[in-house]
Amino acid sequence: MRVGVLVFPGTWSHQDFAHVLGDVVRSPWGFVWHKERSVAGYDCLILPGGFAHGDYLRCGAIARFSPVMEAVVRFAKEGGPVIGSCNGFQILCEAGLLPGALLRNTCLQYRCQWVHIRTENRNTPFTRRLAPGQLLRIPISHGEGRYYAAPETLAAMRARGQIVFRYATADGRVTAEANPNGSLENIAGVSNEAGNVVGLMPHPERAAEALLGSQDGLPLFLGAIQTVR
Amino acid sequence: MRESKAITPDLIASHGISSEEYARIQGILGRDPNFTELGIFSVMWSEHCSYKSSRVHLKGLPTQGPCILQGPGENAGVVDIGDGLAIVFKMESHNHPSFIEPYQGAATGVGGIIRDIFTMGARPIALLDSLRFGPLGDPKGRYVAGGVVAGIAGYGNAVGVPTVGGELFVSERYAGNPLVNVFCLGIAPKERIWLARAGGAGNPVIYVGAKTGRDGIHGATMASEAFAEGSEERRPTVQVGDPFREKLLIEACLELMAQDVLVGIQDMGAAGLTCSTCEMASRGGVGIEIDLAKVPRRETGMIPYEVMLSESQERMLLVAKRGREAEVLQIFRKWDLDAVIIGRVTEDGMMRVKEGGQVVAEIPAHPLAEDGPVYRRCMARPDYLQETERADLSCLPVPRRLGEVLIQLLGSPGIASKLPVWRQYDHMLFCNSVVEPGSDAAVLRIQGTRKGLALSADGNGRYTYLDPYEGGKLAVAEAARNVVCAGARPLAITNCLNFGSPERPEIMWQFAEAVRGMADACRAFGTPVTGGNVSFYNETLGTAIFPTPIIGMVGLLEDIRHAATQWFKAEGDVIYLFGETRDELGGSEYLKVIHGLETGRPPRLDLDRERAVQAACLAAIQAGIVRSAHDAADGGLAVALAECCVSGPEARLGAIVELRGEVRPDALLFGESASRILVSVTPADADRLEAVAATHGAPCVRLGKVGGEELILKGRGFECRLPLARLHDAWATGLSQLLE
Amino acid sequence: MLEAQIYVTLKRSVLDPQGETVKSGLASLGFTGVEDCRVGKFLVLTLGETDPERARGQVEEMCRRLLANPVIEEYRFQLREVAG
Amino acid sequence: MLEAQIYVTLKRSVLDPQGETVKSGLASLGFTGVEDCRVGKFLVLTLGETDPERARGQVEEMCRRLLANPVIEEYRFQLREVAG
Ligand SMILES: Nc1ncnc2c1ncn2[C@@H]1O[C@H](COP(=O)(O)OP(=O)(O)O)[C@@H](O)[C@H]1O
Ligand SMILES: [Mg+2]
Repeated sequence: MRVGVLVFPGTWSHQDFAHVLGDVVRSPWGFVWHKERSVAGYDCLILPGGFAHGDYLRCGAIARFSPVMEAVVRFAKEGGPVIGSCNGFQILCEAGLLPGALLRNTCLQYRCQWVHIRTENRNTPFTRRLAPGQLLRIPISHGEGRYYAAPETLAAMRARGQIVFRYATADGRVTAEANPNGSLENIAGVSNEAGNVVGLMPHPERAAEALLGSQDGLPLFLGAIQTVR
Repeated sequence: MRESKAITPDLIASHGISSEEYARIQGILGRDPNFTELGIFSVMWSEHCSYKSSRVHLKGLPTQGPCILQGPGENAGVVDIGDGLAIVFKMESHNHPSFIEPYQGAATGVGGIIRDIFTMGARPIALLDSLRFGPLGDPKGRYVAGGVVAGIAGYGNAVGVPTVGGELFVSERYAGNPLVNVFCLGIAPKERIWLARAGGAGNPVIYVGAKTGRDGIHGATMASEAFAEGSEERRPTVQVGDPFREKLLIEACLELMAQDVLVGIQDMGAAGLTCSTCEMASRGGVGIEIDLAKVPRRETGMIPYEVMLSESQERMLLVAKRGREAEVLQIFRKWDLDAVIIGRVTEDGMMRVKEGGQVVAEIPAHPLAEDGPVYRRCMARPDYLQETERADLSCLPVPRRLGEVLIQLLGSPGIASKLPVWRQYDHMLFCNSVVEPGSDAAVLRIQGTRKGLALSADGNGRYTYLDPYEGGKLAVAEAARNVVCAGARPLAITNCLNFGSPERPEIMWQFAEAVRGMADACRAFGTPVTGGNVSFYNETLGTAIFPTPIIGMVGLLEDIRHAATQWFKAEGDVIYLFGETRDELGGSEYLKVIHGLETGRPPRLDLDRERAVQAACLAAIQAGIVRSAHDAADGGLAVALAECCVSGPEARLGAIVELRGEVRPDALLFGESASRILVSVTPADADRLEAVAATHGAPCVRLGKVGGEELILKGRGFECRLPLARLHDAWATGLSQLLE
Repeated sequence: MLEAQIYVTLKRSVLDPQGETVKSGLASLGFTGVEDCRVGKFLVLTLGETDPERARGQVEEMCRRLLANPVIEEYRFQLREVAG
Repeated sequence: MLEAQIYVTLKRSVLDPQGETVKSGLASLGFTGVEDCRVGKFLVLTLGETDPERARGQVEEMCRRLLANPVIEEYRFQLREVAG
């Protein structure tokens, strides 16, 4: 089981994922440079946070055309587990691997803070280790995390269980004040129809050690590793 | 208007060059300079680059210490932290550009200081921002503050260096001249520190990064002038930052430095190509010859003068080993960065600039970089001190409703929660932030070790205005105290010295006194100065800012598990105060906010007492008995206690406290006597804490207990009861109301 | 040479908080007569292509593939001749 | 009713990192014929004012005071009649 961590120019969370994979969950991993054309040898792919290509024009818009993305799309279509966090989520949406788009936070400012998210779907490789409705305390760090999808799309996603996480209060209620960025229906994370591709705005790698205040992100890593084994 | 521009007295004067300086230039060249050369001298000998007014005073700062690997003189200081690792840090100001264009000025300030750090081979892992604005009730103040904060966020977040702390203070005295000081720290293997020096005749000189445009021409000279009416006209010089390209530069340069192909490297900051070329040559004792025709350009028709003086951002100059050019260029190609060989190292010590075949400037590098003018400027004690020192504060009425005073202080922008600022900054990247913003100091763990670093930026311009020597001392003491409260031993400092015009004797006196105070405090705490930055001419229409030295302090935790935070942890814990409260209201936030006065003498600092208090606090933390530690500074004890109650990220906890002492109630509650730390311990550890205090000779009194839904403050003749919700509201909304 | 001026705007159905903020900013400056405000992007491309028909096709494709995201945005553009 | 279409662009001499990056993004998609790319803002205001002369004056002032940053940006606008 080997995890590939993608690196685009302007990506910055790849080192943190590498740290958690290598030093915390002790799983083999490797960086995949965006100019590569193959992801052979990897069993799971992570698209980390950052500002790929400066997030110029739109977040993820230019990165989705990186050479490696064709291989990522193929890997995903074949059912390989793929997770995008923050900028990685934005790239997956732009690439059409996930529905919807991420827009500028309603407050028009960047937000770096701890939030709670509620698990809405355990039927993905990344969330299988979570309990139904489990609350995770986890950081966000983004300026453009307002999830949007057209009403028809959203209805279909709801029906198929593609909504994976919602922002919630510390006691698990999905309310307007628990929503840090104005996402529709408090959506913090979604999956594709097959469930093997997941994107979320929060940073699970920042919630993987007690020293840093939370280990709630760990099950996402462990779930993926377990799936592939 | 090619190079032929005649060198007239007017042209010389418009470059800010005095007639003595011009004579010196003629002496160095043995002839008159041409236009390009005049421009080169003017930026290198500007106050900003040459430190011509400050140098004689900075000599008094202690710069040596057992762990110092590199003191002032390079792009940043380097300190050994054991385990084969070194930290590299520095602070820079970007005050003038931030006034002209707040967003871009602050953004490029962040970019500039980050380059100083990775230039030395260190990966930048943390930023701190120290900000001073005019009143935020005023639209202009709000515009500047909002823009600066957004600019720091915009650049820092995108480039991927977390902003883990900082400070913000508001006063009329900064309305026409905000301060934006940014600190950056990086980490590197101790054996792989790179210096900014050229060497080896024949080695290639390589230009890397963004293309050169006309941005920021005369930025360095601008930073060396006070704002006059009409300086808004200087706007074409505004530089725009590109954090994306900077991120590529960081990665490419660090990748390059891991190979064995480099000789030296320097960022192009103030005075761009000029400064990097002559400084690298001068430090290496060699010459450099470059051809401007090869410099990548963004704009057409640029003359050599413009290319040499441009301050376009995100550019680096490096000297590689001969024969290894291909490897260097290959790495930059991987990162899609422009990299071009623009010249060679020579033996003759000359900075020779060509355009195509023609020499357009030829100046001995060493005298240009090192033999600039040095001034021992006139100094005079300012007259206002006569009045402020004699101010009789004892006749001020003591407010009847002291609880309301506390609420008002908590909501004042200098004291209120800075969350509305720092939640806009990524402060967690790299998974090191053990203590996030909002406590006395940020604490980062050092991966691969058990250690941690504590970082704090501090300085009080009002104190320094009322007594520059004490202000300098107090800034260092407070920074050290903050780091100690986080559980770290203070290691070393960097600093930014923000003052008015050095051509005014009163300002120069303030400067000299503040530096003397800093030096004495640094010696007392064993924290040498590893570098810094001087920003003069912070005035608008003849009104100077408060003289404002800002200290960036770095402390080391041997064991990251000892990291401490300022807020109370549990009901029933016992609250102690290290240190003593005296009848000191001068220069306090209370005096300003409640009485509208900025006068008196700032609190006296006894360095021995400060050391004892810090030693006791640190020993207690390291013994594992401290549940919270918070330094009592702006707003005094009452504010510090309120912060202990409501500043925690989770539950709020009340307290009941009894304050004894002979001083008047407002001084007891809101006076800012130095060398005080509030700690809380479990009842079982109370005796041990007292014993630790006694061992270190630190005064230590028991004030009360944590618990309840209120903060209750009792003393002779007063009792205030404040519900936690009220305290929290005042404190949490004080700044957000103004910034949104 | 040809210049393409491209306008990318959020679809009507997508909330535009920036537009709202600009509108209230204008109101607080006393411009109370602004009934609606939307903020979009304006791109200017200078093209090597000199044939307007081919240029039009290229710009159309650039918009579709990169410059606008059809989930949230609409675009329109015009070409004009500029001095080389 | 009147609609103001406002174009805010960076001054020519000011670096446009976004434009540069979009240009190289287009190039890597195969659109190599793009010689320059600048990215600006496009604002659409619906005005209550019905008199074109007065509207023009107001928009001019809005641009100067809020919509464009005179330090680094330029603006231009046009008015058109729209159905209320
Ligand atoms: N306030 C200060 N305290 C200590 N050293 C200082 C101070 N100001 C400047 N220096 C040092 O003087 C040296 C000259 O700075 P230099 O590198 O020429 O300027 P810059 O700050 O623009 O990089 C630097 O090493 C800097 O750290
Ligand atoms: Mg420097």
